[in-house]
Amino acid sequence: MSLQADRAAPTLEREHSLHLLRQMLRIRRFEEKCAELYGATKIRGFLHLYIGEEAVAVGAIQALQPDDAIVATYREHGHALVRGISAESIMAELYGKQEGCSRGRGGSMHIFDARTRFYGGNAIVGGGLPIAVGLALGDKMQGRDRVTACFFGEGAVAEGEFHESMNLAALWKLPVLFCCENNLYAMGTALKRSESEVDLCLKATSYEIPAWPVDGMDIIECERAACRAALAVRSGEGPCFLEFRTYRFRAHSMYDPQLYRTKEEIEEWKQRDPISLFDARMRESGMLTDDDLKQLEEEVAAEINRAVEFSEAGTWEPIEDIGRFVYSERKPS
Amino acid sequence: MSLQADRAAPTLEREHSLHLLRQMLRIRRFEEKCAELYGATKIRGFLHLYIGEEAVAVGAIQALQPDDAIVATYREHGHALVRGISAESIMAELYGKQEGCSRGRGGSMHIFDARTRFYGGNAIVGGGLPIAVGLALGDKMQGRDRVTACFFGEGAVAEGEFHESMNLAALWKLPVLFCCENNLYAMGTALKRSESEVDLCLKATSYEIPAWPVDGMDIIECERAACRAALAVRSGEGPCFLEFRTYRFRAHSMYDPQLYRTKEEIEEWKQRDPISLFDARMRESGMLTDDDLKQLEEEVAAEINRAVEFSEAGTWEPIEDIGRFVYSERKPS
Amino acid sequence: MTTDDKTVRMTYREAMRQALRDALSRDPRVFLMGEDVGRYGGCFAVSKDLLAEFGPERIRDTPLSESAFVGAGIGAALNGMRPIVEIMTVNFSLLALDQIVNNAATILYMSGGQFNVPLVIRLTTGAGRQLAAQHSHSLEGWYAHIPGIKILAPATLEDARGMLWTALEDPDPVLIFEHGGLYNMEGELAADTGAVEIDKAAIRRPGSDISLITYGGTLGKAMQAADELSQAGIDAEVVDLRTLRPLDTPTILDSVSRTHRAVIIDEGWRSGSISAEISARIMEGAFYELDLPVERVCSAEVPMPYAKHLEDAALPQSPLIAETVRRMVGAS
Amino acid sequence: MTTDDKTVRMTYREAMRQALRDALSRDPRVFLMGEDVGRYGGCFAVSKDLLAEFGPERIRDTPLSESAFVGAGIGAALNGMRPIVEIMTVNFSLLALDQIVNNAATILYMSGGQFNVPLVIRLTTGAGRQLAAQHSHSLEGWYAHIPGIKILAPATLEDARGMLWTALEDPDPVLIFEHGGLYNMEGELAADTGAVEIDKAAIRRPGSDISLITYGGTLGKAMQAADELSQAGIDAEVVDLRTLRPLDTPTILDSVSRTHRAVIIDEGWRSGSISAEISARIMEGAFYELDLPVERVCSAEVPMPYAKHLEDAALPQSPLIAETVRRMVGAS
Ligand SMILES: Cc1ncc(C[n+]2csc(CCOP(=O)(O)OP(=O)(O)O)c2C)c(N)n1
Ligand SMILES: Cc1ncc(C[n+]2csc(CCOP(=O)(O)OP(=O)(O)O)c2C)c(N)n1
Ligand SMILES: [Mg+2]
Ligand SMILES: [Mg+2]
Repeated sequence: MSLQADRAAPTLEREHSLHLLRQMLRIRRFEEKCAELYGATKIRGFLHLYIGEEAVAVGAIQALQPDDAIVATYREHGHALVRGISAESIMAELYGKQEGCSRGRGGSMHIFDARTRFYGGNAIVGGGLPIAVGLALGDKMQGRDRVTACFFGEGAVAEGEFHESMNLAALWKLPVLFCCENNLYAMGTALKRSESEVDLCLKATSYEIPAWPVDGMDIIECERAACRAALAVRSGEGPCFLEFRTYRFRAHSMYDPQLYRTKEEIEEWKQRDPISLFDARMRESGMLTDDDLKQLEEEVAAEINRAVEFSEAGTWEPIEDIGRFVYSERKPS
Repeated sequence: MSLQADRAAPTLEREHSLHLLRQMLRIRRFEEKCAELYGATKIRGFLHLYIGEEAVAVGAIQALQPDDAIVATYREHGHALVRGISAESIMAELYGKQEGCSRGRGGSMHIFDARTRFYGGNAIVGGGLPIAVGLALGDKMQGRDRVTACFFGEGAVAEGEFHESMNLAALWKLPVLFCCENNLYAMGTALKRSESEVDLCLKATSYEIPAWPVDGMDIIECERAACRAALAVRSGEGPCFLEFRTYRFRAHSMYDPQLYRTKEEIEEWKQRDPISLFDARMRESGMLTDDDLKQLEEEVAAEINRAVEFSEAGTWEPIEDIGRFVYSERKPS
Repeated sequence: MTTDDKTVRMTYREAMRQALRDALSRDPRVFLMGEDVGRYGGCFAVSKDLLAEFGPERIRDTPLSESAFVGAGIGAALNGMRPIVEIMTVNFSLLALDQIVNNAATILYMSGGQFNVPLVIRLTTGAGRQLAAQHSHSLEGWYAHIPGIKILAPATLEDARGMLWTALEDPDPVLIFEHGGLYNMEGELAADTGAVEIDKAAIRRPGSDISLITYGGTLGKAMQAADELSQAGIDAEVVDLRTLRPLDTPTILDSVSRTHRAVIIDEGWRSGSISAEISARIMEGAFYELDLPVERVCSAEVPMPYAKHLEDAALPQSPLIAETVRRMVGAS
Repeated sequence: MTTDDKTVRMTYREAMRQALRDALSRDPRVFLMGEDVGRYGGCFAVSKDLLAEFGPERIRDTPLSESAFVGAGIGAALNGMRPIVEIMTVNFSLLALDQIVNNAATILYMSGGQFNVPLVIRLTTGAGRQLAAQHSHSLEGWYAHIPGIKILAPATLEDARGMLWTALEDPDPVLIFEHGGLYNMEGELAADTGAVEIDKAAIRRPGSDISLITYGGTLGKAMQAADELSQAGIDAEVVDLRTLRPLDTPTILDSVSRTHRAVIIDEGWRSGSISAEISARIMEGAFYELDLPVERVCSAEVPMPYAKHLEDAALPQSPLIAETVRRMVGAS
């Protein structure tokens, strides 16, 4: 809890800032590599990149304790990396190797990890929200003060499951931190074409859930808001809702001609690249030099290289095992 | 439209008041008969009575033109009667006779009538809302200024379909008049146990839908609010939402021991019986005498007797016809 | 059977309630959640009085939000609890189907074996009470198509009393379909009755001339037909599937291999019902044992009509079962 | 086939798009509604350019609200329109299942014939692109269990081009399942091609030794197996069901009565898939014509794994089809 309290007022202390920058860079470089590997057909299926939105996952996850839980969407590499699932096992998952964190069964959309309580990777828009509510219910019923962070896009807000989940979490005062990643588009559908009321915090309020908009391109703002909200959630007062205003720089997935938005709009948002912004801010306050950055980039590149090598060296699950885990192997507890 | 305008400021003019009173009495007496017939096993299945809530259907439906549409729930005898479906054909439906308005296939929960554009009778809570949205979409796309009135209980507000339908109707500015019949309970679940925010109008506002609470025990208030809202809806400005605050005097259905509320609470609400209230009000302003009421009651009793006789004399659909209307018989248009 | 010290007389409803009470008493991780399970006492009075006994934390009334509370059951199951989620009837479970099919049934597999979902869902199923087209579905056989879940259909008091226990011990999602027509069924039950196995079909009546294969709400009708047939000298065996996924194929094939004739009785709509799967398995596993083709007595393929005579006509009934059997036994 | 004046070369995707364009041009009551059908150009690019041609009133992007926009399609259909609702993939249709099963399929019946629902729903179905457990369902056969709706599975360019027309002329709800693996399939199509009948299965390849019965995404695999087998001197007939509800039983039985052997190939999970229904119907209608039991080649009963080798292994493939046929023909 002292850690928590500290973080509720994060400072631009150098160590911590470097940590945040490193986390964002890890995501950025990891995903750039993913795009490349997709081109090389090493990765298949749907691949949704988080590039541009890194500050959200990095900032939000600062607020979590080791035994908190995360529920995410198909756009979850970033969350998984920041949460401490190794780049190796995530990349191996994208390769479909059995050394992957989901044994190669899940792929990009279904990262799971029991150790870090990472409950997917859900490819049904809105489908993770009820599960997050249930995880929180389990914690509450067992008297634990854990938080479940639930990430979802603004597109999910139109789904009935959003509504039902918000109400249930609020009604039962469950410790869910709802993290809406508002990147303005659901595939090609702009928020204003899918919601009669585009103020998402207002929606949360209609369930009596405290809600704040957050500048999702500002890592410090993301961290600050998440820590504050997580503190409230952990205190037992019920869920909070954060609307992270962000933008994805890349296509929705690898098959998207992006007819629905202009190059200019993308360029404009790129001016607010969370990594460049934070880089500049750190340099301003004398916390980052060219050498620092170079070292960081090298470390990240090395990590990603290791991940690729690990994945290349990985093995395929034997076909005979295809039927394993449709049902559990272990006996009831 | 002149009719409409007139009604936007209903007066306690005698003729009209007698009409309103008669409609409420028709529902009350019809349903009292239904309860009796259920006891006599003439009516089976689920039977949900509207007794206590009559002012809502009677008032709201005053706002509708002949070619407007209605979507209702399993608690819809009242709406059907007021809308002009004959008591005979409704009662015959409850008997399961082929002279019933749904040929005896639907029963109490599925009253349908093409002539009056009465689209059910839906037994899935919330299930009618998307259909109402679609009916309104059809009107809008065909350039008609019709209204679709959609009735549902406050319990439906928790369903995802409520949320999705409200948003879609508001987003596309569709002519739906959402009529929420808030009788405080969904079966045995009090509103406060099912909604984190019990102000239902606030919810509507989160979709940018204009919303008003209405005293659902006051027929004049119900009529006034409905006429005003229908006028707005018909003008093309998009949906409106009315929360009719009412109470059901009887059990949820015929199998309900009512463990979830006190006799006192029921008695308290019965002090606000919409029929007694309006009766008293009419007498106060000299519009109703004992003789008037007696005559009304006699006419209503006669109508219900005819309905019962008609139903008793009705016939059973031949079993050979059981497969008819799974698919259409007529050819495409 | 007579009532003595060792048996008690009760209804199917009471057996289910005892099973719930028992589970709630035995394991603090167990809780019941669903629409009107608490204050109302359960739509079919199954959970009556449990709220007073176990309190609102463990007997949780939910809002009308099938998708969210089924999903919440999945989440709670993932997080150390043993939720029993009641979906009032199978008709409303369609609103929660995404959670069941895309989450409950897949998470163990998708996570490479890391996360199992020990969730029990109870649902009332079936027709017969004039509830018409939206309230009369028999979809348990349809659900049995989905890998990753198990489907139980208790047709007897023993199973109503015992299957819940076994289901709660199962590490994976189990759906228990309770036929609405059975709740008032009364009978004797051993006082010390407990968990029952859920991986075997049961021969409810041994016989040598034909196998009547059924489950749930139609078991009684099949038994009645068998009784009638015995008076005509036809000795029908009645197989109660008990579990629809996974199906106990060996018991089915073994029965058919002894009787050489089979009728499947299923309240589901005929096309694509589980009766088809059983027929196909007999085709595949006992073709050469058959004296004549397997037949099916199922529901008419119509949305259920309200009128009683039509509903009766739409449902499989014992006279038709008996007639089918007589025709088949006469033919071969 | 060669390209001449009377045929045009196109993909299945283009054939669908032409069918849409054609419908929108012909009938002002027709409109297309669904997620990303407009500005994005359709998740699978089927509706590309239609927004520019027909405008946002008739090419309607919807919010992510499957239940509401399918229900809205029902309402619009009840009110004089001819909506084509696109559910991006069958996987998401589970969220709209209540509207489909409890409303679209029942309203005509429940209303005693008063209200028909001329709604067309298009959905992409099937696996094969490494999309894993939540994005690879083949549920068209499962949907075929529901009375009151019709289920089409266009497997050829002609059907992709022609079924929509017929579906739109149908007074009742029709679901068209387009297998995602077919969109890039290219071929020749008559330039004046139009509506096709939807109540008959088609013999895509006549043969005398065995009937391969299939539909949709597995037709190509069955044809491939048949080609291979012909080199081994086995003459397989390939039946394309085309419509899964109602099934064209006469064509199936007729084929089996001529070949005396049958294999059903179905991308659905084996248990409870439509392959079971077909096997049961053959049991009931052509038992005495069979030389040996009908077999099924279906998907493995697992949530679909991501890794390619596992996905390939989970799906029915032509070598296994061919091997099954060789075994069966060799055996009898
Ligand atoms: C229920 C459902 N409907 C449709 C889809 C197809 N789909 C995948 S991602 C997506 C857009 C979601 O947008 P948003 O929630 O804003 O998240 P983002 O992709 O922007 O992160 C859609 C429509 C889906 N996966 N699930
Ligand atoms: C989706 C769904 N869930 C549950 C039910 C069972 N049920 C029937 S009526 C009802 C209560 C609905 O309450 P409300 O919407 O307030 O309407 P009221 O009965 O009070 O008029 C319930 C839970 C149902 N019919 N549909
Ligand atoms: Mg988005
Ligand atoms: Mg209510």
